[in-house]
Amino acid sequence: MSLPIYFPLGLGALLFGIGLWGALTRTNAVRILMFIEIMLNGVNLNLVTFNRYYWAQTPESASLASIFTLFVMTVAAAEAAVGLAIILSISRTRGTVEVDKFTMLKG
Amino acid sequence: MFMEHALSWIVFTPLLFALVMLFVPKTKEKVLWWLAGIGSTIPLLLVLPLLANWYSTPASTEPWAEGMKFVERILWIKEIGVHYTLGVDGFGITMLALSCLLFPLSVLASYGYIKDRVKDYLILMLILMTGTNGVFVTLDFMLFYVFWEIVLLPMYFLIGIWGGPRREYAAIKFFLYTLIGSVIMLVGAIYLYVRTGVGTFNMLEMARATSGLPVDTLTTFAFFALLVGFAVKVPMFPLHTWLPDAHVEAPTPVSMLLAGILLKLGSYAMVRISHPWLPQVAQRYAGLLFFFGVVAVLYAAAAAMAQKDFKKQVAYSSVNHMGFFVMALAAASVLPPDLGQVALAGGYFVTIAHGLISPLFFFAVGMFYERTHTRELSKLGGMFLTVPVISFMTAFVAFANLGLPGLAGFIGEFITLTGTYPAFGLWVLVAGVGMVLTAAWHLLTMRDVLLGPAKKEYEGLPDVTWKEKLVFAPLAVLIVLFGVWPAPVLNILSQSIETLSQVLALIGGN
Amino acid sequence: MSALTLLTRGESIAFLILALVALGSTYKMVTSRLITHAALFMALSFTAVAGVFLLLEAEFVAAIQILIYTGAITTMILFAIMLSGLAEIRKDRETRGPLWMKSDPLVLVVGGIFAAFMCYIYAAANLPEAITPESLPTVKAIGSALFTKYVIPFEVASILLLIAMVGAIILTAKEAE
Amino acid sequence: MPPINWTQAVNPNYIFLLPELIVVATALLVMIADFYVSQKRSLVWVSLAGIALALAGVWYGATDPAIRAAMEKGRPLEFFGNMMVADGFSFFLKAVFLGIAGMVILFSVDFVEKYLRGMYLEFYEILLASTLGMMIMVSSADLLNLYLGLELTSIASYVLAGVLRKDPKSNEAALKYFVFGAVASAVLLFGLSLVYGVTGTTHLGELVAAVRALLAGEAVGGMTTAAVPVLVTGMLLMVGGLGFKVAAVPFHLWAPDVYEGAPAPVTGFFSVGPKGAAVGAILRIFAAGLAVAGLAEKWVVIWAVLAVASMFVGNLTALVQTNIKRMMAYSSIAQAGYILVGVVAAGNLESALGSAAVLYYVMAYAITNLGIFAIISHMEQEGGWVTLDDYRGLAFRNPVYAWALMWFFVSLIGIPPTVGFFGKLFIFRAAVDAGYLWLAVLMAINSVISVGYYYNVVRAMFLEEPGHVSLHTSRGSMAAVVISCVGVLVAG
Amino acid sequence: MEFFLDNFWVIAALPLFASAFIAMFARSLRRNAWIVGAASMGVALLWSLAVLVAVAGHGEAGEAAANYLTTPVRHLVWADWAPFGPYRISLGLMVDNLTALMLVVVTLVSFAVQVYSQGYFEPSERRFTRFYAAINLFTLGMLGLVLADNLFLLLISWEIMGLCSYLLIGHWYEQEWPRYGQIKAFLTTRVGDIGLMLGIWMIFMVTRDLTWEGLAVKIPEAVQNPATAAMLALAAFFIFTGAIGKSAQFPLHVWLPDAMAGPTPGSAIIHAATMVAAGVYLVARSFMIFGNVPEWVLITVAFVGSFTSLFAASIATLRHDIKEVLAYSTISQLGYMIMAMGVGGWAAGNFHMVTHAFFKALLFLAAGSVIAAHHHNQLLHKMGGLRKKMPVTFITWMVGYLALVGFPGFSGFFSKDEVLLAAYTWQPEALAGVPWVAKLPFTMALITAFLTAYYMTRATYLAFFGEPRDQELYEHAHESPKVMTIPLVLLAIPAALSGWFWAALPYHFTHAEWMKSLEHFLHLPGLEHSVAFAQEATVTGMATTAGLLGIFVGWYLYAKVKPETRAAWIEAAKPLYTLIRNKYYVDEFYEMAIIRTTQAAARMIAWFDDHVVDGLVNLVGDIGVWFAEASAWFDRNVIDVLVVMWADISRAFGSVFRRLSTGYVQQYMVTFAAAVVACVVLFQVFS
Repeated sequence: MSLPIYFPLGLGALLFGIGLWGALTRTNAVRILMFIEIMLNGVNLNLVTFNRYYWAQTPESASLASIFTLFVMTVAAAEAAVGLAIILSISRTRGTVEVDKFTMLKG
Repeated sequence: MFMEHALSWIVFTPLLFALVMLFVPKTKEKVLWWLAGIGSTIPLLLVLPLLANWYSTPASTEPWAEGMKFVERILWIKEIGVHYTLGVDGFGITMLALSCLLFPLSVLASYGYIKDRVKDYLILMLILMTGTNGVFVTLDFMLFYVFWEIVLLPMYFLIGIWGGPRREYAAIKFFLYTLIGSVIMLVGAIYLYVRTGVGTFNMLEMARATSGLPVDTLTTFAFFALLVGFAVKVPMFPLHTWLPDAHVEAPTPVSMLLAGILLKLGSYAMVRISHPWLPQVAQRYAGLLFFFGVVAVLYAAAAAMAQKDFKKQVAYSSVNHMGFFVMALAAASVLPPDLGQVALAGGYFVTIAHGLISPLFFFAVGMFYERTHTRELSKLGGMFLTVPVISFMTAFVAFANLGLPGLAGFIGEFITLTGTYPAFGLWVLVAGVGMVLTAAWHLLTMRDVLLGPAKKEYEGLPDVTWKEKLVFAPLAVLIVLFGVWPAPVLNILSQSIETLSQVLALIGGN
Repeated sequence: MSALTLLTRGESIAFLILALVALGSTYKMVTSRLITHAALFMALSFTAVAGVFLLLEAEFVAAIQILIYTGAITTMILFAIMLSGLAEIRKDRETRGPLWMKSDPLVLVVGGIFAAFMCYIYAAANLPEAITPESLPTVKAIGSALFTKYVIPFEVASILLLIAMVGAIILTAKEAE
Repeated sequence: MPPINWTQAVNPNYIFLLPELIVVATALLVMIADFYVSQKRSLVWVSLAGIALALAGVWYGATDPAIRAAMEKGRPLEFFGNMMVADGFSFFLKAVFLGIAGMVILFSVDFVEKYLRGMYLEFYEILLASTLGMMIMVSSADLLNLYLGLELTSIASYVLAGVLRKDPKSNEAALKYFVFGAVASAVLLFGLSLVYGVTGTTHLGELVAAVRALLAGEAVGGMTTAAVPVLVTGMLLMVGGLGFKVAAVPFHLWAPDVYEGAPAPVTGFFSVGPKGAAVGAILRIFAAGLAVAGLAEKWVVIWAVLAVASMFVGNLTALVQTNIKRMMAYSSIAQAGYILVGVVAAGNLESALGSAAVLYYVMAYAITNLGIFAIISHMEQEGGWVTLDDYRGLAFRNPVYAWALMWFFVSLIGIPPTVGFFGKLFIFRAAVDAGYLWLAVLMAINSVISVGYYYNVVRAMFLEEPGHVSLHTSRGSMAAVVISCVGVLVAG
Repeated sequence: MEFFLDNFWVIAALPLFASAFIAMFARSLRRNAWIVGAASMGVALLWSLAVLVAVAGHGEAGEAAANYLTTPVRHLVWADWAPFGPYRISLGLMVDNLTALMLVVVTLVSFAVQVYSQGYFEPSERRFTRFYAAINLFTLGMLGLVLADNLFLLLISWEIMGLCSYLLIGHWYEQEWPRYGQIKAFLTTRVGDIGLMLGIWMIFMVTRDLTWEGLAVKIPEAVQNPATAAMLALAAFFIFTGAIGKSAQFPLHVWLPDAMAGPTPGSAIIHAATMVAAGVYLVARSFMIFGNVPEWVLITVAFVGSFTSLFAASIATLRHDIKEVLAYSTISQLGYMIMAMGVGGWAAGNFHMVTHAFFKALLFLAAGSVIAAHHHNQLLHKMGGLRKKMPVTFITWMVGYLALVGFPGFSGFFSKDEVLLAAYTWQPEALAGVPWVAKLPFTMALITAFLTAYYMTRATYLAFFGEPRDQELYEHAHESPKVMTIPLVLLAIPAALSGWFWAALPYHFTHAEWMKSLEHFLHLPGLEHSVAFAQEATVTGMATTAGLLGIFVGWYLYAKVKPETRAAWIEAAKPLYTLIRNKYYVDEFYEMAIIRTTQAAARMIAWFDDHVVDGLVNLVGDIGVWFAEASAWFDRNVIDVLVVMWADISRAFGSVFRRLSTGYVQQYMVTFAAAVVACVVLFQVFS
């Protein structure tokens, strides 16, 4: 593989970082959810990259990252489903999805 | 059955009664009082045969109970070597007997005094009794700690619910002080346990292992951790401030117990744990300990003098007397065993005498308070003309407390200083000044409260009742008896004192 | 191998293009005002990353990336937005907190800093050259592993999805009056 | 590519999996029964029976001769493609989690009837799923499996937090929990990817071998010792993710809000269940997976700092709370600190006491805290009484609850003869044994600080006049309270 | 007789029984308590006499148990009384010559007082039984003191007496003065007690023993070592401070005048005859310590004693209260005894203690009789001419008076003579270079003898002679009932005659074995004296002269000089000498000069006493109170505040941490992320 490993790893970190910062600063709950998906995407990229570059010696180990990624995606989907359900539920009672409006609980 | 497990019965009978009382409806106060009275008296009846058979019972030679009598042992927590081990030596049995004596009296003193939430009160009282008795008989540190802490909560509630106007403050102060002390103590003990790798929490086996440790930062830490835990209870000089508050707010019977037994938990623990475990460290810091003791004597006497509240004065006098014990212990750490025994015997006798006298003193204060509803010295006066018998009792106990020869208070203090002088020389004069001040405030207080012309507002107050006489008599008899004939107590103590003095002098034994 | 030759390799060029697409679309996620637009850009970003997966010879992953992310999740989000009328426009700038934190390019800067930091660590770790894989994850191998060695995670994942479903129902279902 | 006989590698042992299977079966049974049973309340019994069966399954598995023999040899068996491990650790925690679930079911009966209109199906199913996730978490031998268990727990928890969909507080709690949790799990996952990248494996046993080799200077599949910083970075990111789960300071901020907003039975569950599972995971990953000399020293420092911060911040902040649930949240943060002291002790590889102490403490904490929450949730359901003011004079209104609450506080403070005391005792001993005397001292100081806020409640209950009418008891919560009370004593 | 000797403990048991009996049955006994007390004390008195005779029959206290201790004739030991480790404090009673003599003295005085008191107290007296219980308890204490075979039991008895003194002074506690006096007495003696205890501790440290017999063996050994000798000297000094307190020596004498606030019979026994003499007895008994240790201790004793005697006597010259005169006189006479001990006149000191007990008790009781007859007026200048109204009282008073001033033939003459002789012949080695210093005690004692005669004459004259000054009081005065006069007579006999035992007449004239000369009877082994007749004659002459001179001066000033003139003299003497010089009679001029000087000195000393000594005591008291308040303040404001502050700080921290929880979930996440990143970065930096 001639592509230096720093490229995909860097992209993964970049996606993760952008996702993280986005999740920290954007206030729309749905958008935060999307940024979380981006973060997970960065993780997936990391996993696959490492696997492809160093740990694909046996069929068993070669498939590990793919399977891991599959599960991460499954989890992401489930998270998205539940997250969206929560967001819907709160938008019904509060009429908004901006997370900085939700400060009923504090102190 | 009973004699083999006599100690267990003594410890747990009150708890059993408390459990039974849980299921008695709270409206049946009479039944509750009877149950509490019986439950607290049975241990007394059980402890008497132990005293009677004391000399005929051979001491155990097992390593886990060497020198102890009436031992019991059951495995409890295997992983860390905790056994349910009971046994008493001279130190333990005297305190146990004291506790068993004071509790029934205290229940009796409560009768008619405590009027609301009687059920809660009595149950707590019995649980407290289990705790204190347990502390005095257990030979395993963990078990000791369990009982030690059992004491804490009932006391907190007894002060916090039935106490005076500032009861909450006093109760939580008591609770916090003792709790801080005890958790630190626990850490210290665990440290020693781990460091020696002895694999058991048996006090005697621990002592054998820990007394060989070098004096370094960590053993010093451990020693002071233990000591602080006990010193809070004693209470030793800088850690004493919870005591006056607790006493002032506590109801009379609880004050009796607090002064009579709770403080003795600390002194007992010192002779049982902190000092035998780390005599080498104790020796290094004996001067400091002595300083605290002697300062307590002077300081508490002076502080008592300045109080305007009768009960607070008496509370400070507890600090004062326990200071003698601390001095004795410090002296025994630096003296050769023969003189050390003198100091120890004196110091321990002080605690016993104080255990008899101070409850009575608090009871006397309580009798006045019940009638006049005040404890302010300036408001009392001329009581000898109003309630002569009670006043006589008060005068009696005041003289006992200030250390009048012929009553139990004197011998201990005198012998303590006899033993302390060789160790610390003329510094004992500070304690001497404290004794003068003690005498001074007792006399001034008696002048203010008992003497002088009768006050109009107190005319026609009822004099002593039968209940009060019943509470008063046993203690007064013992005060006089041990005042003119201390040998029964001292003989029971002698073997333990000899052993301890040798340990403290770092000689032989272990 | 000089940097230039590296960059001019086919793989690298492809990667850079894909990465730029991914980054660009992610950035548009940040800047677009309409949340639906953001969702679409997210799909684009996912697709670009799927391309990277292909570059890394992980066909299976690339496929499910397209299927699950680009397909399922994006669709779900869009559905949710549409169904609940959440697609209102709102400038994030108007919200609470220090304004500079909300600035759009800062997202790139922070991401860049994070990536640089990670790359610094990777570089410090002196990651070795790639080892030529002896086998590649085939769908067959993955499938058989999934039902043998990874059967437990697989089952757990299934329960996870079931619970997500039930949970979503609980949280969103109208009261059965 | 030569054909590989995967089945040989898998070694299924369903006896070991019995509890999980029973829990799944119960969850499904509840779901199905919901359609056919009109008396919904009976589902409580179904769930409880399932949990009892599962507990029996745990016992059955733990006494299985093969599993026992392997445990005694010190090399516990691993099943299902080395995904699951059968050791005492997992059996113990599984039993604890099942107990937690049972208790929560018991004292949430009223809650479900009153607020969820008898939605036994969903509530219990999700609760059971969350429990299942916890069980998976602690019996995983593989990070992948562990992650999935963690996510199962988390997602079920998000749902549980928001289960009162008409209640804005509950919604808000769910949202906060979800957002924070999702980010944290992403961070955890990123750390996991780095660990995988350096060691090439997600299996804990292999991970240990790889790390040991790396530290010893041997190459692992091309990786050298130089790659350790990456490993450490991954480890730290995992600390963040797991720290969130146990609510350790400074990753704790979600906890008070979520605990306050979520309905009380759920809060009770949160305070012991997912936290306990996370502790299990921490022990699995760190004390088993990364317990390598040279590395252990590093993560020990981190956990020690977190432990100290958690203890102090938790206890001090709890002092100024007036909402009981929020107070208990801070209390549980502090308790997490105590637990982490045990984790730190487990980091000393020569001293073998840390893990056991932590396990015992988790159990002790679970028993005690569930008792407390049984009472808190009962109070909440009776009249929404959640502030200190509402607890005034409880001793007069309902003495049993008041004394029980008092008793639990005693246990949390760590006063004998309660289970909490022995929990603390074991942690003390482990910490001292591992050479962390100062941690033990700080912990002791903190347990005294904690008296401050428990005292506020006790004072309100016992020393102040009642502000509300008397309180009815319900069978469910009473049963839970009694079980806890007895448990606190007997286990001690 | 041997039976009584064998069971000598009965003597101590009787008052114990009486005290307990009276206390227990106070309500039913009421006024009859005196019968119980007097009866038991009567038996005790007879028993003591029998013991004394039996002891005397055992012959001269020749064979020494050791240095400075006579062999006890009988010794009862309760060995296992208080085992303190290897050392046992035994409770032992013993009888030797000194003890036997003291037993008689104590029981006799006590018996007399108990009979007398029945008449003394008004029928309306409320606390009659209390008085009797206390007196009997006191007698027990005093008997215990003289019977004790060790320092510890002595200390216990000592303190019991202190308690009784306290109780009796405060008998009329409704009034201010008794309440003040009782506390002052108890505390001042307590200060001395601490010294005594300290001495005991030091001695125990050196010898590990507290019994007289043990000490007599061990102290001479211990003083061989200079270091221990120094310590023992210090111990002896501290023991002496106990004696200073109890025997009201300078500077701790201030309590005794105020102790007069109690009923007079109580004063008679406690503050005149017995308890205050306990200090002297202590020094006498523990002479094996004083005699063996370096000499400076005894020199101190001698000077303290002699100075006190002079000091107190001079004050007594100007007192107006009859009891106060007697009180200062007591102090002065105690000073004599102490001085006698210091100068080595062991037997003389003890002898004076015995005679003094008789005549001073007599004087007090007679004064009490006067006071009772005078409606409790105690002021001399309201009395006068009482001899006609109260003949028995007057005669007995006169016996006591003559004994006190040392009129030849009366007991005081012999004992005072012996004391002065001992002081005269005193030649301590340490003071060999300055012989005049060694003569100082004697000089002071001689002046005291003069002053004593003077003030006693003055008091006697003012009370019994001349014209009544307060007619109304005089009219009501009457002789006391028999129950009071009989004890007076009973005491008057030994007060007059007991001195003759010393004079060795029985010995020299009869050679009777049953009663040796008291000098030999009280011989202390190891302390040898040989006195030349010339010396004896000189001293006797000087002392007698001084006494007679005092009598004369007193008589002259008060009987011959008109009161107005006297007042004028005093007035005149006040501003300037010149006016006095211009007086007509020269000898009167001398006399006047002496009075003036004496008065000035007395005033000065009184001022010193009132301001400096009392002031010092008050200052100490003030410091005590201040310190007490300071420590209470410290408790309240520092220690408590620390606790509270700690709680506040905790809460403050809690509030700060609480602010972190703002409710904005993204801020939480920022914290979270920042913490994670910080961890990572820090680790990269530091590892």
